[in-house]
Amino acid sequence: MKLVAQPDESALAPHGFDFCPGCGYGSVLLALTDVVRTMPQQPVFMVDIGCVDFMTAHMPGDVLMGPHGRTSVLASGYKRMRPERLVCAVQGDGGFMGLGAAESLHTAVRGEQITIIVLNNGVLADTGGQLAATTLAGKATSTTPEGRAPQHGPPLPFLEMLATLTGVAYAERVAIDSALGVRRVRRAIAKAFEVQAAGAGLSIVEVLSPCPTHWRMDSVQAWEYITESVRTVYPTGVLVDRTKVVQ
Amino acid sequence: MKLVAQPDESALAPHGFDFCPGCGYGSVLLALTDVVRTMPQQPVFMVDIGCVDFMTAHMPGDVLMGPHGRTSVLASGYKRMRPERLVCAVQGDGGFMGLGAAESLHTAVRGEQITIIVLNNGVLADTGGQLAATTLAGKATSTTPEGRAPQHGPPLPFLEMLATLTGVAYAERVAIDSALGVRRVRRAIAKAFEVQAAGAGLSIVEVLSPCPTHWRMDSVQAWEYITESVRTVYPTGVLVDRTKVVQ
Amino acid sequence: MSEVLSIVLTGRGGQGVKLSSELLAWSASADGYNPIQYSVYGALIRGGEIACSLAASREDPGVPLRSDYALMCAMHNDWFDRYYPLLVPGGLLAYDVANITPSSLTRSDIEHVAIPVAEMAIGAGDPRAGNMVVAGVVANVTGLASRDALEKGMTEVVPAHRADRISRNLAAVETGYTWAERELRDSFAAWRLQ
Amino acid sequence: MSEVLSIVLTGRGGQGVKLSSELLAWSASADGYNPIQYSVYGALIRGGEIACSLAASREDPGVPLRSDYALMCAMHNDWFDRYYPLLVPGGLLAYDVANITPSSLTRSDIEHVAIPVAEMAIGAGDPRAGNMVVAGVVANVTGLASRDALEKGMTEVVPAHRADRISRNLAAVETGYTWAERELRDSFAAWRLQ
Amino acid sequence: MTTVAKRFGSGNEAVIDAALAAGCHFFAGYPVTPATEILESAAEKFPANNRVMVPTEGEIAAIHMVAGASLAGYRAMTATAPLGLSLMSEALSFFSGMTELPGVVVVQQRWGPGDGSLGPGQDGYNQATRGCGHGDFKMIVLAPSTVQELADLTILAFDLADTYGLFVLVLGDQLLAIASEQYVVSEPVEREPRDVEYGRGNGLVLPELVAVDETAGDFAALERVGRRWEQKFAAIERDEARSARVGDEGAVDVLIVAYGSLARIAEYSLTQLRERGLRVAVVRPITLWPFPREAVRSAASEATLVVVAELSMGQMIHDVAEAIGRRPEIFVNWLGGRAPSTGEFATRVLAHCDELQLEGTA
Amino acid sequence: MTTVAKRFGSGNEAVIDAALAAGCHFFAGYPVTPATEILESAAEKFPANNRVMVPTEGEIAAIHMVAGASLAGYRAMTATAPLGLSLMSEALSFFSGMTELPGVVVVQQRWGPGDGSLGPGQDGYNQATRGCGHGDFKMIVLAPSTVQELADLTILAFDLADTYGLFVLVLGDQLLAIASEQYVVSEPVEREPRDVEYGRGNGLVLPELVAVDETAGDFAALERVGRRWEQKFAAIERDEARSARVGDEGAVDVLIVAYGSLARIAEYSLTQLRERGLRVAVVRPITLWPFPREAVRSAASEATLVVVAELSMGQMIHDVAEAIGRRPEIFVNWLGGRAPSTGEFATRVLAHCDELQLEGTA
Amino acid sequence: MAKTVGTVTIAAQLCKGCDLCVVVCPEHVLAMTEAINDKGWPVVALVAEGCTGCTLCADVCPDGVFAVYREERSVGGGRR
Amino acid sequence: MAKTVGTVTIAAQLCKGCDLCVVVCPEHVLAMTEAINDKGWPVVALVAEGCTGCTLCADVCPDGVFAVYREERSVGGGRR
Ligand SMILES: Cc1ncc(C[n+]2csc(CCOP(=O)(O)OP(=O)(O)O)c2C)c(N)n1
Ligand SMILES: Cc1ncc(C[n+]2csc(CCOP(=O)(O)OP(=O)(O)O)c2C)c(N)n1
Ligand code: SF4
Ligand code: SF4
Ligand code: SF4
Ligand code: SF4
Ligand code: SF4
Ligand code: SF4
Ligand SMILES: [Mg+2]
Ligand SMILES: [Mg+2]
Repeated sequence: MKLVAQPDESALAPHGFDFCPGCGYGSVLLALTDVVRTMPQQPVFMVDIGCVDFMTAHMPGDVLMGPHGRTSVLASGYKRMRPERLVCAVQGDGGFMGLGAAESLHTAVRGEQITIIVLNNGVLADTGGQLAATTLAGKATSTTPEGRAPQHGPPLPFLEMLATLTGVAYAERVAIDSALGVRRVRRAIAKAFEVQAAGAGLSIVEVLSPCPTHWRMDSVQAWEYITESVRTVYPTGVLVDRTKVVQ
Repeated sequence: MKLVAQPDESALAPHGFDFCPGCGYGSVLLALTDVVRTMPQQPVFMVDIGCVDFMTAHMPGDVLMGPHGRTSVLASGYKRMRPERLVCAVQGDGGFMGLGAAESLHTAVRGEQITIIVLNNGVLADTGGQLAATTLAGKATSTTPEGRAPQHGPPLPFLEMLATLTGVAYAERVAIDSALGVRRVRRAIAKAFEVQAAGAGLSIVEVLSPCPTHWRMDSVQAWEYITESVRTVYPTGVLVDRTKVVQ
Repeated sequence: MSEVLSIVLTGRGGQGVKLSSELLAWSASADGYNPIQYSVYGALIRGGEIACSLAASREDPGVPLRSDYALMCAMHNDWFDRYYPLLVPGGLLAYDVANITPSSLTRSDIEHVAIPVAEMAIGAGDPRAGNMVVAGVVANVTGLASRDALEKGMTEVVPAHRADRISRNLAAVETGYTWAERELRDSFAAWRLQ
Repeated sequence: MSEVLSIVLTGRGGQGVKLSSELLAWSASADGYNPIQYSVYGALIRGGEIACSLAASREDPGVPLRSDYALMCAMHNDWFDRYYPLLVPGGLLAYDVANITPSSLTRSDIEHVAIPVAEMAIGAGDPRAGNMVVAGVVANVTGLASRDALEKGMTEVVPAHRADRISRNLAAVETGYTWAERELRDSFAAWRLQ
Repeated sequence: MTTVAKRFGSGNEAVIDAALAAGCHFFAGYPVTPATEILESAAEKFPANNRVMVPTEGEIAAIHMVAGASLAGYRAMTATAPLGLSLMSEALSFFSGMTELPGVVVVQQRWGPGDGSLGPGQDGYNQATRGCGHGDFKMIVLAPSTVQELADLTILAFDLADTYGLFVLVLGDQLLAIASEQYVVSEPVEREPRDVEYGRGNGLVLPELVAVDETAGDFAALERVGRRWEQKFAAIERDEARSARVGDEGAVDVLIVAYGSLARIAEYSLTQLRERGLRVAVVRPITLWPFPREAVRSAASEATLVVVAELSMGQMIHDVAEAIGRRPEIFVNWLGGRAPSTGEFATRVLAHCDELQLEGTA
Repeated sequence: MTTVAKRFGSGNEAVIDAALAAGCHFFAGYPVTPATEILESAAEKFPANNRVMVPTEGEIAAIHMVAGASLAGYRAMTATAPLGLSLMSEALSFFSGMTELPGVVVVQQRWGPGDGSLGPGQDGYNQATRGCGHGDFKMIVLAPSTVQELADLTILAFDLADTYGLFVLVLGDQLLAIASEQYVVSEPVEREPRDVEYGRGNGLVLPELVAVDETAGDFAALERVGRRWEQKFAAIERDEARSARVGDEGAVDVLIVAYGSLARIAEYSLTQLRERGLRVAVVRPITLWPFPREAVRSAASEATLVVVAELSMGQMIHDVAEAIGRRPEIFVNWLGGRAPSTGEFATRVLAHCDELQLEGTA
Repeated sequence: MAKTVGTVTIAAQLCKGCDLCVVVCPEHVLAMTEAINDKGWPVVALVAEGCTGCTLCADVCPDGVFAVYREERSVGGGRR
Repeated sequence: MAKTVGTVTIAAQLCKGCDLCVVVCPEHVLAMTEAINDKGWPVVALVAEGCTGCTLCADVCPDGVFAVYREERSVGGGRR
């Protein structure tokens, strides 16, 4: 029989991933590896602190872990000096939209020629599931035990805001809540690197990623939560594609 | 004859303002004083660092100067403990949209019950007129001697972005480029405090303010520059008024 | 017999080792002991290695980091090697029979007892409550906590949003407690707290 | 005569005092002197007080902060009081006749010279170029910089986006230079740099 | 009268019980290991006790919110690790050093630069005692060694902050943060806001530096403010230095200087050291700034060997050296997020003593 | 061969000329008095010399961009005041301490906590030498006292950064920043990027702490990394301490220890001190970390009185005290953004000498 | 018929000579003078009759220099 | 007629028992077992015939457990 699907062994080496069961980060890593192995050059990755940093050892390319929230500017500094390389920042929602929001925003303003993959799991996961900018209204976290309430504000539509900036050449939101969703993650990441290779500006892929552990659900419920709740607040799709205008 | 217009003496005490000739900040201070003297209570002001901090001694109320860029959160902390008081952060564009963009953004996300007056003069004025997020494309500054170029990104429409957040109850942009403009500054500030008093959420007034010194123009040219150039990029008007929806 | 009883539970985070240890500490406190409890994690790993140190005494239990364990409860091969040598001579190793490689049990100066954790957990109605079985075993064998104290402790350590698990957990604790009463009556007698 | 000539220009930022001082320093450097120049501002004020210290020598000019001025050029009452006492005995105070209150001129151990700054500036075609007039006066009276050097210095200190001012500025410098040559030939002779 | 309750819990939980007992009404913070549980405990207990808890988007926002609440007259706090303290340092210089607002920051140390190791460490000593932010200012630094003391010093921190008008850092560590013990703290207390009075001009204007300097560019006036601060810090150095001594009295063979959890480990290692015939004592600084120079100096003057022990490459050792006028004879340390057991501690010290051929006098 | 040009300009301008001569290819920064002119000069000269200058939205972005450029193999720098250094401190701990990337930060000191005073000060000593950011790490700190030396040490900073894999701080001050003098710097040099090789696993993984610890939670492995760092810092302490001595040789009545611009003022005050019959010398630390302990100790051992002078409440004085094993007899300082003239300096020192009834031996 | 007449007082010490009032005055009754105030700035003056008290100068002046006075005066015979 | 037949191999040591593949498999040929792997997680197994090699399990598995194989087989006599 013909082999039709197989994960990249080097991504899984040496003992597989260290994420919780059902964590979407594994899917993102596999998607990223799949995309990169078809590319002529390996990108260099700047990985943020968070559960996301468990990706470090599995990345399909050179990696620098950076201080929490600021990997977008770190990546920009690198890219400014190495315009010939593909540079990719991988960040959690807490880092990208919270702690590092100023740096993320101005990376978009400047239209840095990099790719950012944002993992939106609705919590600060690595520290134990605290409120993040992306937590849905009403959702309980360890710092909002009664649920996200009005005084915490509603979830932040950061990608929608950034998409209004002309420095953002491409912005797409995808979701890990079905097989199709996972395929779209691959497609979106591939597209983002194409945009970068074309020098069109900043490309951002936001992935709605299940965190069964801190959502206090099983993996299947977590997928359903994305489909039924998260995606109504954070709709998936291409938010902006300025490469079309360019052509 | 009847006295029909007179600036508040206490605002000008002891020796008038220390701004450059034609600086819009004096007009903002006078407008603020005019508004406050008709109000039943004096607000407390959190003034950012910048040319804006020359306002400190002239404010119609208690003042705390705060670290550069973060006065919105400082004000929020105060207001959370003193909900009965009116609290107002006064910030330059550099502080509000650059250094402190993350804090400004999340103040808006949380819909803090304060008023923010943002002084958009298109430069980091106090330090000598460097590039700010708001500098118009092509405009020369001391850190962009050849003018703001594509690699610096275009001017940031931050207020437009914030206005999309439901925590922002009221957002208006006004301009100091005519007598009418100055009157609108007064009206907008008055409205912002009303919104705060009603507990409707965050109110923001962005003032396009001439900086003849760093724009390298005379005062009259600076007004014209606002009218002809700045306002095409930063249109004046009410960007959002969610109090209407509430009623 | 030392005045301070010092025990360690090792395993993987996903097994709920920490909850067992916290339960034991809280319950011991409720029973009038003065416990100190401290967990060491393998860095950077979800569900990674964990070791929970628990010392208790009627008086001052001393420092959180120990190297004088009278009892080690091993639920997984991970970190077994790190803590096995820290058992004092004459001490007891109680281990999950399904998870510990028998060839690792090399010391002759201590006693070894196999616990049929999975079997008891399934028997108690919750295959994932092995950690609670173990807590019951330890409570009984050490004399750290009575059934009453364990019940009180349980309401303290289970987070509010998981309160529905309390009764299932208590059933598993009870299974371990009774098993130890029956099977381990004489093991560890010298160390048992009064 | 000391080997180091030390002068101070005081006034308000808006008057362009700093530009004069920089011009003098650059020009002195171009003429082979070793100058050190340093400005003190009144904090937090636009167009506020300013004092520019300038020391020059054929050798080591010493530190930037001075208290041994042979020449003070006062363009405004602000900070007059702060620097007037720092003139060494036998030194020269040159002051803008329109801006300094005569009653302040209390010392008898120094020489005082009034400069008709505004008049000369208007005469040179630019009423706002008083600072340049003063630079011309100082250059001449101290021997710090030749006409050639002043011309070179001017292109260094005027920012590129204001290059159109160079010729007007030079006219004002020239006015001051000539005036001093004529009016102050003997003042300050003892201190003049060679 | 407030009642006193015996509790069992982690150091992180004790911090919040203590804060409530101290009448703290405001908490803002951002999670970071090993201080996160403090936030989580505040999130539960502050609202339940009618107080305000704001989970912020980062450390910078947290410390500014705390300053705002403090300006409003309320006792306010945050908690973090040295990592987060770095991000707060600019604001602390401003609010503690310049505007003299009171506030409390509990800092649970781990080890290492950057995001370092998650294990126990004492890598924040330098930062806390003298380098936290630019500028010529000091914060009082309290170093507890048990969960009970962590609670007690948290309460003291609020008092000292109010007395002197500055931020007080409670410098704990990972062991203290997550170890659970019994502790006693009184019930929550509601506290009226203090009067905030710096009035001048049109109203209150802070900071004083701006007020005095507002029109004159008057460096002499600024210097007067500096001199007042200098005196305030001198007074604190004179009056607030605290330390504790455990072990043999008087002259000893070995004097161990250590703070925090490591001091506790040192204290329990004394038995083992005494078994080798040594007279031994531990002097434990409780205030790291002001450093208890006199207590350390006088104890060292009666000791044959001085041992400094740290979970770092050597930070406090410089204060000890300055206090005793010589380099301590023995330095023992553990890095990487590793702390020793009492046995390992004693062994390491004894190895050095043997090398130096120390003869015990006990 | 590079040519050497004599220039006239401020210290801030000299920094950029020196950076170009050192082959620095990247500058990112945010303005702050008195370092702003460095940015402005970079904005002019970096693009003109085919290099990259990015004016960022703040200090945090600036230092991260610099780290990114450094990772790309290029010499990279930023400039700020202690105020801005506070905001960079978290990143410096990460990039200098943990990932060992080379980089240079020029820090022009003013005075005071918070936004303090704009006048000259030395309020960043503590921060720069030991507290800049959490964590157990050190950065080399160079302290120039003239514009020429500011240029020279900026070049040295790049070399040291590459040699040791860390950030080097050039700690200037407001006087150095804005005073104009003649200086000599060679012409701009283009430099090939260095190889960045830390390869392992799928590729380069930084930081090493993560690499070693990736699967095992192995604190012992982490400790080994810590021990390597400890050795690196010990080697720097041994090999890189620098100082200069001016004044009378050998035994002196008064030994002044000062750094930076204040040392220069002290040096010029020697004439006036000698007029009083004193034998006097200034020892000037050029590296603040590593502190030139041996040079200070040996000079002090031949001095009747040791004077420490600072534009702060006393920061370096602790290093001096540690080095000489006693508290220096005289401490003179100026606060508020005020620096003394040479005359005022001498007068202040003499007043203390008189109080201590010092008899001159010259 | 009623005519609006007005006048302004000028706090010359506060003026910075920015010219905005001069440009904005619809009656062209303000002008910059040669005089320099204590702060070193040229100052504005009311140089002609015809001020209507419209307050535009007060609105635009960033330095609070103007107080404006106004009254209605009846002028002419008033035809009915 | 051609029928697509497939199979999967399962790297049981990588499985974490999250159940996603079980739920997504259109042929219901995957099931959770009682077995626990070295990491302590229950593992999935191919428990029935009928896998079509659709790759959905491989798509959804976050831990890269599956390799999927497929081929076209002709079935039946094929009526023309
Ligand atoms: C400056 C700083 N503050 C706090 C932390 C502690 N911390 C580590 S990861 C993390 C949260 C990460 O959340 P997110 O970015 O959403 O990533 P996730 O864990 O969800 O993947 C925090 C707060 C840190 N590393 N650095
Ligand atoms: C953390 C920090 N970085 C830099 C500075 C220096 N600084 C003071 S004011 C200012 C710029 C202010 O610009 P803006 O906010 O636009 O206010 P403006 O001066 O234009 O009123 C800067 C960079 C500072 N005070 N704090
Ligand atoms: S905590 Fe959430 S995000 Fe982190 S590994 Fe587990 S499931 Fe994934
Ligand atoms: S520099 Fe610009 S903003 Fe600042 S006072 Fe002058 S005109 Fe106003
Ligand atoms: S009030 Fe009107 S008419 Fe009178 S001076 Fe002012 S602008 Fe002119
Ligand atoms: S607008 Fe005001 S400051 Fe400007 S010229 Fe007129 S009176 Fe003077
Ligand atoms: S390939 Fe398709 S049919 Fe086969 S096991 Fe996977 S999901 Fe089921
Ligand atoms: S999806 Fe993967 S990890 Fe989850 S149960 Fe299936 S095989 Fe196991
Ligand atoms: Mg997250
Ligand atoms: Mg501005």
